[in-house]
Amino acid sequence: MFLKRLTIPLIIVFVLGLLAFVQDYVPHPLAGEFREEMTSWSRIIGGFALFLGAYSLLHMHVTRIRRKTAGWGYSVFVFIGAAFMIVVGLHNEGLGPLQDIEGGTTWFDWGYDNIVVPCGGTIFSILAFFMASAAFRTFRARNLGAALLLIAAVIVMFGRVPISETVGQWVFGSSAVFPKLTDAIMDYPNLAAKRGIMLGISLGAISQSMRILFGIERSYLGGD
Amino acid sequence: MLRAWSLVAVIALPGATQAAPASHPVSAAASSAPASGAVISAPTVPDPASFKAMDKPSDDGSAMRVEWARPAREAEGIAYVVEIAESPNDFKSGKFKSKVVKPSPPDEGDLYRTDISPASDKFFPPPESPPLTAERLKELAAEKVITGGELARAQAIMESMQRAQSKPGDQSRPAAESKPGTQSSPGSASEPSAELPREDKDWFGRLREYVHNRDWLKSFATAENRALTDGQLSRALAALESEYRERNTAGDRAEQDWLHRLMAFLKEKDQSEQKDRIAAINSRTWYVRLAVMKGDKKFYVGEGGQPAIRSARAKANYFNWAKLNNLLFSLIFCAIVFAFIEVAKRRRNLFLRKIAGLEAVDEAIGRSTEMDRPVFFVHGLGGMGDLATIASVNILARVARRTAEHDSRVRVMNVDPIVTAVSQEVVQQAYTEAGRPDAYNPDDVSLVASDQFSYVAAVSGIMVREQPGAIFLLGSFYAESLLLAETGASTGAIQIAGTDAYTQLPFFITTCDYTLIGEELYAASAYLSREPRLLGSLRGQDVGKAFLMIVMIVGSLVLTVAAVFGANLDWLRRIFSAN
Amino acid sequence: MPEVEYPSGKKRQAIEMGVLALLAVLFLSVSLYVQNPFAKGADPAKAVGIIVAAGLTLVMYSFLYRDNALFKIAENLYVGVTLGYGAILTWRTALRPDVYMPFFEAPTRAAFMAAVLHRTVPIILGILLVTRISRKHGWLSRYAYAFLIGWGAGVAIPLTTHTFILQQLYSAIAPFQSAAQGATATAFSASWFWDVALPVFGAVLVLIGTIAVLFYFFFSVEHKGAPGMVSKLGVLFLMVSFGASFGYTVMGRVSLLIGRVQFLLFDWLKMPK
Amino acid sequence: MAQRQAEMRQFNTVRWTIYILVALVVVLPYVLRLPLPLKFTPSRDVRKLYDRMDSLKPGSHVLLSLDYDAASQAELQPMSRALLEHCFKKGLIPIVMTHWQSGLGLDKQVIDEVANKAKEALGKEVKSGRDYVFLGFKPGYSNLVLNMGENLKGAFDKDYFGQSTGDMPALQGVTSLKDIDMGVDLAAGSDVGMWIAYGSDRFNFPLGAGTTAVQAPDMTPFLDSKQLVGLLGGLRGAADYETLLDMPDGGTTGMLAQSSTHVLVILLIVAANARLLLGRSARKRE
Repeated sequence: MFLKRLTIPLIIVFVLGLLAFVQDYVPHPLAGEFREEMTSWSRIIGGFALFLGAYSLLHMHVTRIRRKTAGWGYSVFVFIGAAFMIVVGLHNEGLGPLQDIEGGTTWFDWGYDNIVVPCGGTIFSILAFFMASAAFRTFRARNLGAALLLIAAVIVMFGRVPISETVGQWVFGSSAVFPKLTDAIMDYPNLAAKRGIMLGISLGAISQSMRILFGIERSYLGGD
Repeated sequence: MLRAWSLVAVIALPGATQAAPASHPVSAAASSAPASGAVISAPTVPDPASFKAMDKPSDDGSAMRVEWARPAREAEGIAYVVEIAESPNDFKSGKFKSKVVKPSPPDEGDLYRTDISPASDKFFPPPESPPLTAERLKELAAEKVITGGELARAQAIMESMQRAQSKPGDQSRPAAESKPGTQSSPGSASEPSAELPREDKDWFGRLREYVHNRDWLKSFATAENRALTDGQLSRALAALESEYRERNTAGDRAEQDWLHRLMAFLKEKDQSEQKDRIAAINSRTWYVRLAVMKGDKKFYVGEGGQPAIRSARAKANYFNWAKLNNLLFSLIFCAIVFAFIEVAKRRRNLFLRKIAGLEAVDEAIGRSTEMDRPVFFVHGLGGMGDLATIASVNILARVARRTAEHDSRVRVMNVDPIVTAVSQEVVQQAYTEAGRPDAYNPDDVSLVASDQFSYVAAVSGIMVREQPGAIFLLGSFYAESLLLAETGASTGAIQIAGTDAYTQLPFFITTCDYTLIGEELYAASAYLSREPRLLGSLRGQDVGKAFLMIVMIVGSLVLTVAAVFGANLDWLRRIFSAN
Repeated sequence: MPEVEYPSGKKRQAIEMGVLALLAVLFLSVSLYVQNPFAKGADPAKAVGIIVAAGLTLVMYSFLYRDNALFKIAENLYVGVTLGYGAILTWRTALRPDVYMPFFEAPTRAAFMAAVLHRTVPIILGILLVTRISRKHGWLSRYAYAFLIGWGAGVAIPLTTHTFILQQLYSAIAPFQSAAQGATATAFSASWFWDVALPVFGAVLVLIGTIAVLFYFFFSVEHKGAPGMVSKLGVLFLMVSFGASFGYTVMGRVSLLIGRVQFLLFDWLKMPK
Repeated sequence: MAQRQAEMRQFNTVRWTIYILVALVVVLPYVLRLPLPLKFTPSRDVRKLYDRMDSLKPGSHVLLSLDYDAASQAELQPMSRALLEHCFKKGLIPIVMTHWQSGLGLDKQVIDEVANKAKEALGKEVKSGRDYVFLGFKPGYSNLVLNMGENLKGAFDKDYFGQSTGDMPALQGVTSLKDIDMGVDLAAGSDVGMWIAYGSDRFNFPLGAGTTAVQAPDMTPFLDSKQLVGLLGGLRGAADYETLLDMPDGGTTGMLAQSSTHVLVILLIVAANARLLLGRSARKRE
């Protein structure tokens, strides 16, 4: 069946991509209206993509429970959590799903404030512990490069904390020594490297977009 | 270019009295009686031949451009005044607006250029709704829209406002100074004065908004603008009144909700109509005159005894010339990459330098299969549109091919449903191409979590339980990179990492055996797969890098030397300015 | 944090259970004592909420000891609640205002027709996108991807050239002395060093560094001999900038830990600020 | 197997001692209430953003895009609190939105908090729709920004509370991003690059940024090319801004613990590598 083949999607990509490329150079109000229409379409489709993400995860946990794969017991909690939030969200303090509530904390907010925020915030902070243990165990100055990396890291870490100003005052008589050293590292070697990297990446991004436009790159459509 | 210096008949016209409403703040003070006593020597006036008006290039048709050359001896303390009117005879009747342009320092070139957008509120904006007046209040009372009591209260408030405004020293701002919105809201400039009790101020603001909304809704049921049927209009007016009278039974609230949705829809229509009104005004032919103002006398640039009048029409342009450098760079660079891809299709052995990390890929898979341990492949958090993820999917194809040949398992764990689907297809294809379709187990390529950190905990848990021999961390990573890399290091597996997320590279560099830095990840998929489109684009990108390097070296040296010797090569640098 | 395998699994299990029970009791008693949610005037929902939040925080930190059952429960609960939160908000912030309301709550026929004109195609494409779930009809989703990624790629080219190449190129070719603009200092004085000499020297260093780093990512020339030297210089610049990123990342993680400690001390244990 | 167990046990004791050390170093400054006067001067890039915000005249519109969630709350929430306080203090109108759905609850929290505080401190009623606008979240990311660039009220026809943005007094005179007087993006991910390319570079309004410390070094090229008018980097950036506003809050109180922990990590790195160097020279001597 012709519709199944890649030809039409690739034509859409090429035509729409070319229009999207050209409209940037056209100041005419028509180009602005075309851009407004296309971006609002993308926005609407984006809503369905969010739904897709949620569905695939639920599907994954359902299969995990159905197949009793390792740790399936814990997947039950995914449904408990999701069910709690969806029921509370739809019940919406008795106003039903279509009303928005202004001000006041509902059970829906309670779930967010007391489950999502603490868990989300804590997981990242565990990294501080891992970093300290890795600092002692794995961060080795194996070669010149790694040594430079660690030296720059120590200077920057010290310079960006207030204690460096008090130490600077005791040792060098001026509190600005370490912060100025850190600024020098950031403004010169760091700027040079980050600018070089950014130019390299951007050339890669442009050539990637071009390959997508001309259908050279089509893995995102799922090869058949 | 020797400017022809023609003896200009200097026409000293008494300052045109300003008939236009004094509402626009820029106009030079109307000059009163001719200057007292002291005769002001006539300043030199720009050459009429250089005085031109035209459509502003590269714009959306909202502005016209007026140009004139700097006169030979520009007098001190003068200012240029551009006057704009709808037709030549409007100048005589004084119906024009003006824009003052201060003289610029000599070294900024000798061509003055100013852009005028006729429909902007400094010149001829589309008509705004009239403010609330006493007669309007009486009409409303007659139509029973407001009660007698409300009429009296409103009049009392209006009088106290007049008294407050006429008090000396109270510089109440001119009425039309609020931003060009079509609706004057209670918070806008014509605010009742301070000492009115706050409660009266709020009440009067709500009344004014109520009246304004009524007229605004009615404007959609007139002959030429039929957006609302009579039934809808009366329903809307009823809802508006119920909201103004703050009646909130369930029925009222539903009606008021319907009203708000209606007003939102009409507001959108109103906005697009306003855009058309502005475009219509801008696209008319406008006439301009130029004068040099010294003190408060104007000396017009004249031709044959009369002030010179130029005319122009603002048109929407189809190409923004300021972006020419952007267009050329994009087209030429894309053409180069496209050409190299074609070349790479014919010459597969296009040279590509050795990438240390990749040499170890086969070695890692080999060692892992010797120890009879699975190979782990972690995509990171990127979606299918992410460059690093697409590159890592390409590398996954090769890794899966190798594990299939070594009769071993590759376990792919990721967080994005679409990447999971694509990876499943890629691994399945690799196993079938290696002639072992049965060895492919779909559950090996699975989506293990939905959220970044539950993903890390899941992957770390699986790593510790299944003790892999080789771990590939390729794709886009965020803060969880250290957790993965450290757990991997503790299981003793060979770790090869690669990401374009530069904030995570320090951790990969200090914990993994090999790290592909940024673009090397893209080069890796090209190096491995020898795929013409990747090889070609890498070579094309190298040409782009070479160009950037040359421009940077030559550009900064030349500009530095020029600056040392005082030559102004700013035009050279502006070639690369993005605007 | 590898799993600890001791021979006496059973005995160790018992110790862990005991310690866990003890900690749980300690946690509950401290929380109830400090927060006392049932006291008059106390808002029980908020107090219980803080206890649950503190409990989850401490359970999350148990990951430091090792990956354990309680952590898995908390992690999956977190995944589930985030999922439910996302689903409701996807409805409230995206599907309802963009799909449901324009059609079902259109105030007039004209509004309904405007919605049909501007929203039918994207909604159809959105539904096509969702077919990605099914194996059989998955190919339909290609049309939605073609639209999204086609438009995205087309828009990306001019914007990337503008923002990440031309803007950076414009500031990269600035004459070196412009780095010391407006610095008036007598030659060789201390302020001359900080305001004139260092910035100009820095500008030269930035140029050399940018070229070296760009050359490191040059793949058409074997990095041996002279090119090898330039590439090695590029690596050194890269390493210093990675060091800077490393230092800042440590700073970031420590701040997150401080944020959680502040929550535990001030909100849960109600320590005076 | 036994050798592996011993190695595992030794590895874990080192790991756990370091964890306890870190915990102590963070908690002690709070428990012991060290009165150490930690004077610190705000950094150059923070001052640039502060001065730019301070130069805006009352009634100007400031777009605040809070692109973060609970994971980066500790670093970025103090920044959004300080920026909102600065807006209300100077009578600016903040227009708050986010690209991160999972951060919506936090954004709502910080707005309510600062609005109530402003009501007490400045004595004037701070009302949604008049003194600030909370647009909330909408999918679309770069397309949403382009959409807002052409027609802000089209992209967000309703604010977070369901009020229509069409006739909001706070949005009077604002039809698109071109009418915005200043933008600030608080980003936990790589959203600043997107805001520059699709937002400020395209619809030319000045853009400042506040990032997690992890992202801060990547912003240097944008600061050098003036594409960013200023930058707050990590909790230190928030503390600097609070000092300039002289409203010490979460950022400032964190600085003591930040200092002590940094010193610990530095000592760990130096100790580990010193051991490595001694080990290597010892081996050289044999």
